[in-house]
Amino acid sequence: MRSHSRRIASITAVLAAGALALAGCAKGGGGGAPQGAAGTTQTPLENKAVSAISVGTAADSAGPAPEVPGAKPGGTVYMIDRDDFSHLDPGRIYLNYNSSVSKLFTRTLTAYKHEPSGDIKLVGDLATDAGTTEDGGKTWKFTLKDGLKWQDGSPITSADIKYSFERLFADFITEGPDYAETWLVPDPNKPFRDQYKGPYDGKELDTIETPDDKTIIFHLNGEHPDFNFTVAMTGYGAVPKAHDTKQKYDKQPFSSGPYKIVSHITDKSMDLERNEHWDPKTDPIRHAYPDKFHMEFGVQAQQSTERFMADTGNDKYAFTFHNAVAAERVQEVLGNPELMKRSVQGLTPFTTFYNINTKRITDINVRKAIIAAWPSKQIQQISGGEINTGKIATTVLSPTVLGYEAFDLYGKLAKPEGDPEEAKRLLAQSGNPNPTVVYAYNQTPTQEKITVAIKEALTKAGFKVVAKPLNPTTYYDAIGVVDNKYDIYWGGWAADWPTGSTAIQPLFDGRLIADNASNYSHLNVPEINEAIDKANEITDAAEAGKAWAAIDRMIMEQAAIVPEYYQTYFGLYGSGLGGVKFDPIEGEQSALDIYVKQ
Amino acid sequence: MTTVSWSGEPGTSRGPGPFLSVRDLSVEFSTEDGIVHAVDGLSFDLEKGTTLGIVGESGSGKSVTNLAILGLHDPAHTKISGEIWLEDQELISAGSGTMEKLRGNRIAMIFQDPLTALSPFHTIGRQIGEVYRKHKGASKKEARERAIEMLRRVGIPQPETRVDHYPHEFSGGMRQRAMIAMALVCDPDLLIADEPTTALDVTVQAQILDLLKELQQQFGTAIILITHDLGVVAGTADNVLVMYAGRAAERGTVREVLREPRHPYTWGLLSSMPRLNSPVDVPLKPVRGTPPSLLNPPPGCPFHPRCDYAELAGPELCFTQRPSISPETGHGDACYLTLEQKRDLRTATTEDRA
Amino acid sequence: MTFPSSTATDAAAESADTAGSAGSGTAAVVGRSPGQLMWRRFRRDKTGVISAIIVLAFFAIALLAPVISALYGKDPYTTYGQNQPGLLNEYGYPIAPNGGISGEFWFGLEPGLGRDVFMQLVYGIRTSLSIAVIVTVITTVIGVVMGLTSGYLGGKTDYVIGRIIDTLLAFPSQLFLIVFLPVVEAAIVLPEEETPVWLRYVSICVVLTVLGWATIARLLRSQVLSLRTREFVEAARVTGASPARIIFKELLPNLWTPIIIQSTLALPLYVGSEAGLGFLGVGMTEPTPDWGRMFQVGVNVYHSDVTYLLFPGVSMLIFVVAFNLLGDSIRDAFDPKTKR
Amino acid sequence: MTGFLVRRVAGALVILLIISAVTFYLFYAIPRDPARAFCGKICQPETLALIRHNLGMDEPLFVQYWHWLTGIVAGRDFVQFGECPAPCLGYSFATQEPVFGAIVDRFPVTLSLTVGASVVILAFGIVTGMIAAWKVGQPLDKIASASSVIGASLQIYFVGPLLAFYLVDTLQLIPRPSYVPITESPVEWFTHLMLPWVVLSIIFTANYTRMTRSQMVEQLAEDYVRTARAKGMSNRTVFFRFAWRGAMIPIVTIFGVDLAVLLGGAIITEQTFSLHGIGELAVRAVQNTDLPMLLGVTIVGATAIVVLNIVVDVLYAFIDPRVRLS
Repeated sequence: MRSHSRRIASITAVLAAGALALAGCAKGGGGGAPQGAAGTTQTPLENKAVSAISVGTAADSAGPAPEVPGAKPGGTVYMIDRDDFSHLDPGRIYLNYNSSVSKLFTRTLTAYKHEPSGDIKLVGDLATDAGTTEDGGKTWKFTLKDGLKWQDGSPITSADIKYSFERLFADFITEGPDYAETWLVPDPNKPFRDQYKGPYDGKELDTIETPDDKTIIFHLNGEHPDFNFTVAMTGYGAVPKAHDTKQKYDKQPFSSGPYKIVSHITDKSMDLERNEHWDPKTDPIRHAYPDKFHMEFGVQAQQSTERFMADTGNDKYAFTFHNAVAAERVQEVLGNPELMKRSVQGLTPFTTFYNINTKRITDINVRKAIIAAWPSKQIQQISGGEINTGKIATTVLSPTVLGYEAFDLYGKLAKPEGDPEEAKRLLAQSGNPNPTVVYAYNQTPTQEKITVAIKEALTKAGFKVVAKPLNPTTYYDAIGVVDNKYDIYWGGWAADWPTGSTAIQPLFDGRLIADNASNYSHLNVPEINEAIDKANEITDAAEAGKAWAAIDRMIMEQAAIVPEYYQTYFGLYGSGLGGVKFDPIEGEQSALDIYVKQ
Repeated sequence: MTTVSWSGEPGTSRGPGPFLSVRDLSVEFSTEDGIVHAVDGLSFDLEKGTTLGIVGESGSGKSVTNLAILGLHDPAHTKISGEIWLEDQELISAGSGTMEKLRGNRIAMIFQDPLTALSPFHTIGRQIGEVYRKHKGASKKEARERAIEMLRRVGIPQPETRVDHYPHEFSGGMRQRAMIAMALVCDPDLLIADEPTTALDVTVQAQILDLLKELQQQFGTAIILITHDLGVVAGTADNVLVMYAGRAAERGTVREVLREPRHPYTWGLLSSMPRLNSPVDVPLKPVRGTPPSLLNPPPGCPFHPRCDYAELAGPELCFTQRPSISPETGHGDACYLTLEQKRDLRTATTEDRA
Repeated sequence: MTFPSSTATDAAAESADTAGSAGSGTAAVVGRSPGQLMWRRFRRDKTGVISAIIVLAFFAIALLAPVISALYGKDPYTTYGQNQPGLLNEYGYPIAPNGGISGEFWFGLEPGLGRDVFMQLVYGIRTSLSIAVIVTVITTVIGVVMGLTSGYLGGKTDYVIGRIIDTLLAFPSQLFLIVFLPVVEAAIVLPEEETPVWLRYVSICVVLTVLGWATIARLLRSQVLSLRTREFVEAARVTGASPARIIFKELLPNLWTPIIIQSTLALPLYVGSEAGLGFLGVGMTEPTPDWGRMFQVGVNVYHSDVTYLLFPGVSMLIFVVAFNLLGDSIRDAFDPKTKR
Repeated sequence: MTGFLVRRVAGALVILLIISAVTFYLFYAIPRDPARAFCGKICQPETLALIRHNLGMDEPLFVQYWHWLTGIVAGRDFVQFGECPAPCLGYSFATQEPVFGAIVDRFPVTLSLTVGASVVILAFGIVTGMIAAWKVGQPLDKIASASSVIGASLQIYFVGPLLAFYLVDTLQLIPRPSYVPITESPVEWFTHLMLPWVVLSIIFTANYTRMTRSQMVEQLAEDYVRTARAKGMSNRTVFFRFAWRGAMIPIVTIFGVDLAVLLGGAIITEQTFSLHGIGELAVRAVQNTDLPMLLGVTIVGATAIVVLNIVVDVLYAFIDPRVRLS
């Protein structure tokens, strides 16, 4: 996720929708242990992997979902958040926020099941299991469950699923992930739209095979052992051919899940009602206790925090997907045990970091000096402390990614306020004790202040700092240029699914450097590129995890980024609700187990 | 018919006397720079059916006097003393309710500039009618008919349509006629006309003055005509009061004052006035100097700084003491020069000019 | 048949006389210049004098900021709270009550960066006031020039300027302000250069000026239109005076009162606008001390640290009230007719 | 009257054309690529090019502007969003909804806010101003004048949060500001908008108090008022029937000018209280560099101001018979 911290994203409200859309969704893995009622003191979130992620069995995939103790059906649940869902057409969804709500009405082939233990299992959602492959990931077979129905009662067939993938090639579906599209055409190195133009002119995609109404077989153009994780992305959710309204579908998707949209006024409200044709027996992850959802948008974090604190009227029955406790109210909330009982806390899959442009700062000692001098502690303090930001990071991978290993190459945890002496020593080695660095930043109030601290810390170490404010709406455009003139700039990322490949490859594969691509540090080290290729071919999840952790270390040795945080989420909900849980996959509150206390 | 007299004791109720009697009237304004003595011990009388012309330069107190009669001064900044009797009603001590009932009903006023003096937001008919409604309790319809009648009477053509027009749709003369119609709508006993013709061109002036005269004859209204134009007085008024620095300088009938002016100031006024029968190449002689400051009036006769003859009355008299008007009735003036001195000087100047 | 006596202002003096306020009537008599009169009236106005002292004090503080800083021993840039442990807690809020007010930090500490609030406030006055003054002066000059030109020349020029004014006044300026600033800078500054502080300063001035001059121009235009037909201007024209002479000698002297009144009205508005920009996040950038940015922080932290919102809030209220009162007094002094 | 309207409307159209062109060119001058917003996290260059084409952004700027203009009259068809019926102001880059629909949707909120605030401003401002003028120099006048000076010096972003904090959170006197459609519940509509109305009107009310007072004082010194008094009209009649009419003329004029400022104030107010009005839409559009939305809001805002100014001019003619609409 490319939002620096929720504080910036939610409070100053300056992130471009573009940036939000870009931010991608949080298909990270691992379970930052949800910490419901943490009492008055903050429970520290350890820098350790909690990655009991596994692929579930067919039994795990069978419905219904295990009962939530004390939960009863009925009532209306309210949801308040800053933004309306930018997309509801599954094909156009990348953002975690859109995914969270889509789970209520869009089902996917596979999905993540949260065990009471905190473990996470990839299970079949529409499919009977998490998919099978017998050739190392080149051919994938899924079988649909019995009793699956659309909101009009018609059955969900394998043809519908095939169609859902085909329509992703249409010219208007550009916002979602394109892994599957790239893998389903004959040549992965050519633009996929040149090879197939979508179903609207009557042509079918022959790499997807539907031998009967229940079976669907994908023939990929390469080995992708984690393709079953890929199809868990909401971007690959089901869309019925008979009710595909093309562009209009984005506002009124046709439900395959427990709820259907009865009204959606953009930017204002959305109302969901029960979809009577949804059968809980087919669904291993959804409960659908409330009769209705009423969602209200345009509520800034400041206001939602105030409303949760006041806990009056319908706000008692309200939760929020995304809005965190406003940074300026955190202190108050932490000091109030009653409120803490209604809080949700956890580690999200998002990591943030400062990219060091390795194309411009070619001297590794200078890069190391930047890391050494970095005022991590001060930045955290300015942004509202750990609970508002996250744990100070020392690695590329997040603890939520399968295989994460904790290490701290530059002793940042020992001296989080920066070590100017060490930095000076490193600079002396580089031969230029006073290098000039251009720090480009998103011009938001918090970032401006952080810049003050960064400038001070780097100057102390002997750097000459040029601070370059960038318009928040064009920030990513500016730093996305390969030949940009900046040396250090902030960024953030989350893996699309909880393996190292989507956490590391897009950011540090030197062969992917291009304008607007996400290798912002422009790191191009042949050994790392090779290691990435090897890791991608490992079919055993644990082995692959180890390989990615090793690459993590290689990258940190190159000093290509200054890791900032493993982001945390800290939110509130109303006193009248139960079953509000933290979803470590999306990094925000989950609606699936919610019920109205009666 | 004597207009100006000293009859009557202040504060006592009066038997039959003049219709309007102003007694020892003083008006002071407090301003940021000090007290302004706008009117200082002024007295005069006015009989029914006659016209009194009050003449003087700007700031001589003529308008202030008449606003005092109507009670239109700003009470917060004005101090008034003396008495004003309208028949048996004392006006200075009268309550605001009484004054409201008198204004527009028994006493009416016409202002100098009919454009600014008429409300631009209401029709002429309404402005006339509302006076009638207020004082006579007439209905809207009656008031409108009365307004049309009044407009017709003051010589406005097609009054039935004009009644619904706004002031800005009237010409200057017509506006003043409308103003007069408004003033006379309740048949007032006293009409105060403050420079009613100054803003109008000469031919219209004459028409308006004729109209006033004609209406006076019809209704027997008493008129106070304020002007700085002696010509207007000559043609219209019965009696004249010349004011200088808030005091009466000279009073008498029109004939007396214009034929035999006594006060040097009146001479000045007359000599600055062109005459039809005098040769055109004789220059007009304005009164030299400027009017005195009413904040710090000069000691002695207020006119002495502008008077050519101040020494004639003695070395100090004019410079230290204020002359009062004498004789107390009839043609009188406030000057220390003897009647002989005045007559000689007057003859000399008149011959000069002739 | 009239008296050719005294002055041309006869009618005016007479009406002032009759209206019961002999102010202007006597003025001519005593023979003071309008300036002296204004000064006399102003001195007598206690509110005005007190307000003037307060306003001058603000200006003095702005000018003497470095001296105050030296005496006080702190500056607005050092992040005391971050450098000295024990001042800010882990969330960045001052540990001491009331926003960390102490003998050492008179007005407390800024949450987050831990800078000295008193110094921020003192130096912030500099930014706010200087921008407001500059913008007021420039808008007034442009407004006067445009208004005069438009009103005096009339015809096509008037039409064109009039439409420009209409357009500007129809523009939702608040929006424009937010959007225009980043655009201006993106257009001027090269990517690798640090945007100089003066550029933001200039951009703010430019944007406020572009949107500000129309009001005063419109006012002056109508004033000039009514003056243009007055006798003395006609007279000057008939006697062959050059347009420059008519504008500078005949028109301008009569416009000083509306110009001064308008600019005293405008200045506090610009102080507010400048702070508003800071509040919306497009004002002066860090680390330049700025009231608007203090507001922005204050509004965000007031639940935990209301002191920080109150200092700029109350300071600004005092200044704007004082300036508005001063403006009223100046207006009264110029134009006693509308006395309060 | 008809001639006047035709000419004013024509003039207004020209102004709107200028504003739209300036805004269009200006906002498009921002060095950014809106297409990026429609591209996934990992964005292929081909996809980006496709999106640019879908959005019509591969054409020269003046062609884009022309398309935008014709869209208002004839509607457009976007690949990225589908059909956009006339009057089409394009689709939001951020929410992908038709700009026109979004504005129409938000319109009641801003209308309620500004109309309500206008009523407060005019009613309260004029009444207190008249009281002050009626009691010139007396304590009531001084209180009104003093509080109006302070009111005029306040800022929305200072008063808004403070009032909300004390009245809503601490004392819980009034409900939290939000928008309830008047058709749904007039009472709730009223109570929920009370605070925003008050906050938005504080500054303006103070100005109108001051203005009304000084205008009344000025009018009371006018000749025609003196005439009215000379006619025997009571003080009340003079005050309310005569002076009031004259005082209203400059106030109506200033109000016409203030509408633009009021709209600006509505932006901050909506932002402060999280009301989903056009102002909030605008701020979000700015934050998202949502060009079509920005353009749409700017044009609608400008149209509102221009139209209201025409209305004010017509109103002016009703109040002041000297003004003729020709």
